[in-house]
Amino acid sequence: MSATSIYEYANPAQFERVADRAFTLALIAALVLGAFGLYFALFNSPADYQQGETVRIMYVHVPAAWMAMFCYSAMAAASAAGFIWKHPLADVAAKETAPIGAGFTFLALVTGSLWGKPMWGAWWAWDARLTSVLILFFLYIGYMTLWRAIPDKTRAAKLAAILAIVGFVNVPIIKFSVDWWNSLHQPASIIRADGPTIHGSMLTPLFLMIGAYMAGYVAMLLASMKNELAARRLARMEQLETTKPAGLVER
Amino acid sequence: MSAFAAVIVRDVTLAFRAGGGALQAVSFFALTIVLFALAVGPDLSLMSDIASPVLWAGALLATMISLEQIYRPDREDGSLDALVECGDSLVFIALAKALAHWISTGLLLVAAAPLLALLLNLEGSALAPLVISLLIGTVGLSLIGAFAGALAAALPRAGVLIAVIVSPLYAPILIFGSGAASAGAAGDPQYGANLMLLAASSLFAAIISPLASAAALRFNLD
Amino acid sequence: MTKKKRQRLFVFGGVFAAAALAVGLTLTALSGSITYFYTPSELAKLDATPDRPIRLGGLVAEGSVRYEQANTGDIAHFTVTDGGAEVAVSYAGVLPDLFRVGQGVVVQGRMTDANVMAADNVLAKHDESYMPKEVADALKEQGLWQHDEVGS
Amino acid sequence: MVSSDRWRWERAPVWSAAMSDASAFAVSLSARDLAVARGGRIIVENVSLDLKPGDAIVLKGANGAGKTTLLRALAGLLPPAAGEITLSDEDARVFCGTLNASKAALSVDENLQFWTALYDAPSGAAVSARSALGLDAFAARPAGQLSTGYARRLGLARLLIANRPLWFVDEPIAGLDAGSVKTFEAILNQHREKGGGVIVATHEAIDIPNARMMEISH
Repeated sequence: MSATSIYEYANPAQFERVADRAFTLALIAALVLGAFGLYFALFNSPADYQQGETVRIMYVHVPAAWMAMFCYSAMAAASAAGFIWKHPLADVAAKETAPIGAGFTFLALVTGSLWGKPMWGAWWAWDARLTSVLILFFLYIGYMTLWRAIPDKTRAAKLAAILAIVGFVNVPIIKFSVDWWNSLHQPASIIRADGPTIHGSMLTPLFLMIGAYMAGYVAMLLASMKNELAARRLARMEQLETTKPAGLVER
Repeated sequence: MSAFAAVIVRDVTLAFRAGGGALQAVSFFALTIVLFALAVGPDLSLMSDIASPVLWAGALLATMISLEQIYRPDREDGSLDALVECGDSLVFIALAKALAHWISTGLLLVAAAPLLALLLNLEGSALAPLVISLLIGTVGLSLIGAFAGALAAALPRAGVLIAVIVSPLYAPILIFGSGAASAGAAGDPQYGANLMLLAASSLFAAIISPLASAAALRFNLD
Repeated sequence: MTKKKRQRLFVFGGVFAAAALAVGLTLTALSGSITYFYTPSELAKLDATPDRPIRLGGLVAEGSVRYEQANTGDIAHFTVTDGGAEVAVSYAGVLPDLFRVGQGVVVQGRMTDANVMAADNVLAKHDESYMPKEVADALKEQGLWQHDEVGS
Repeated sequence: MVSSDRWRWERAPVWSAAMSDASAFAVSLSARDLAVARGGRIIVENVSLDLKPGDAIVLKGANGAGKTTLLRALAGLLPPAAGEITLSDEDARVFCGTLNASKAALSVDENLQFWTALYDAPSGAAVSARSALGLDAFAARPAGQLSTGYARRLGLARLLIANRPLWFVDEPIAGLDAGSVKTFEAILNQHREKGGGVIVATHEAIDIPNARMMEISH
């Protein structure tokens, strides 16, 4: 079979059929979960004993920060899968996850500073968690810039995959160093360092929102993967008429 | 002489020959400090408070601008092919390239730091911690930087791209390094802990970067 | 075995050794006392009060908060205690809005006397527990509540 | 004209031993339905060929047909998109592309000495390669100041220093004058007599006795 491009080896046609159904499902799930989540977050949950109403930003901020990290891990996993099983769709998934992850990271940063303003008295007070999210944002920027900078997309896929894996391995170290840096200048909570204790009644909206963000991610990912595959097929079509693969003939 | 040593000797020689990266990095380091001092103004007590962190950040930036020279020239003149096909495993060659960059650029920055520290009125007690932390930290900077250089080997103008890729990866080294320098200056018991974490970061970079660089170079050959 | 195989073995050995060393260094660094601030009783135990800027952590003592009008803006005076010793702190600046009696604070500044500190930075750290008001009140009735509620 | 001694490292000369022992060179390469891609597109496919000791293949093809990409894949510098290449010794191949893999700021001797150490060649290899390609007059001159022809000779000298059985050379005689072409043809023949194989990609007429001609075409 004369394959005209290494993408022909993965059969995107099968992916297309699955993607369409999964996309609509994920979209519906995102909207439903989002609606319930917001309802619970804004109306049906109590104010915080210390911060009062401003704590409601948490229902948007915490899921966004959580998704920012999840997307980067998904990118690293897809990149590793691209290397181990050499499946071109894995590279496309990693490439398309990046902008979504960067979006969640940016949302986490904005809502984080909105939430911090009343508490710290400043829009940005280099809180340990927010600083780690900011550095994670630059990891995304680096990844996407590398993709864009390399003309040959198959090489870009492999190099970006290596960067995603190296970046992922460094995330815990960065997180640790930022906490360490933060504890030097702003000591962490004095009374209890065993992590935030969130009361039961505030958990339900939180998990609803995380579910909504997750479903939204899956929907956006599938949509952008379909569009990327279509774009690549189009680009290949344009090249196809001009050059077919040659053979080697002994004279 | 093994290929490992040959690569180091060649790269260090090249770094000091015409157009080499070493002197460019040191001059960038110096001008960063001078510009910073001009911006801050002649307030000596303020300067000495921020001298260590500024010197550390300056050394990091100076390292960053010289990373492009590690692999791109080799790819452009074809010697990358020789490096890849020679008998030594590519991980070794990648380690040699990073060490060569450290020797030609990192050590030079460390040597220049005390002189530039005078410009910023650094206290005497702060000099030793600064130099020691820079000595350990620049190893990590060169290793991680060499990886970024390997990623961008095939790109003609990759200076900014490398900086964007490498800056988040530099965060731990900058934090522990500058932390050590400042803690050392203030006689803070944290000095030892910071130094050890800095050394651990450089060691971690020594494990990850050559392996990742070797993988990246294989994709930058065609 | 060929040079490359020998080197591959050497690489694995090197990676293992470097990893062990890195972990060792990290653990020793962490095991060292990471008290980044003194408590009043630790400060009292020190023979000479440190003259360099230090960090002092503790709770704002009951009824010790008073404000003194000065031409450069009001100066806050309060006592930081950890149940053992106490340190009187003066701070000419805006207190963070989470600052209140019984709240954990970390004060950065220099000791002007045995247990008197001139602070140039006060940090009221949010203690990261999110609990509805009603539950907080309920806890108070059963006397389990450690923060005593003042205003806000 | 003294070559810079700073670079000279003494090691027991195994050069002569390897010369006579043809079996060390008896390495053959076989490719089975190989396909190579450039920029994600397959440009050459269904390539099957064998290179046995003493063989020579001349690869021809129009510009952009994929000669260099195929040559690099056969040389092991580029992972093939499909098919596989089998050969008995992993370090048996050396590739000399249109770039001369030499550093402009280093002198001819420094470049040759570097390759000697890089390919773990005996210390005499640099001098004999230099004289074999008539570069003795330029030992101390920076490679960047050589003319195109001499720079090409320096690039070809690496093939000799590497002392490996399978040569893959892209446009070997580009920019060489008639005398230099003859020199290179003689070097090729000597290499094949020792049992070495070579694949040359070129447009120009090059006299390689009983070489197999292959062309990349549709």
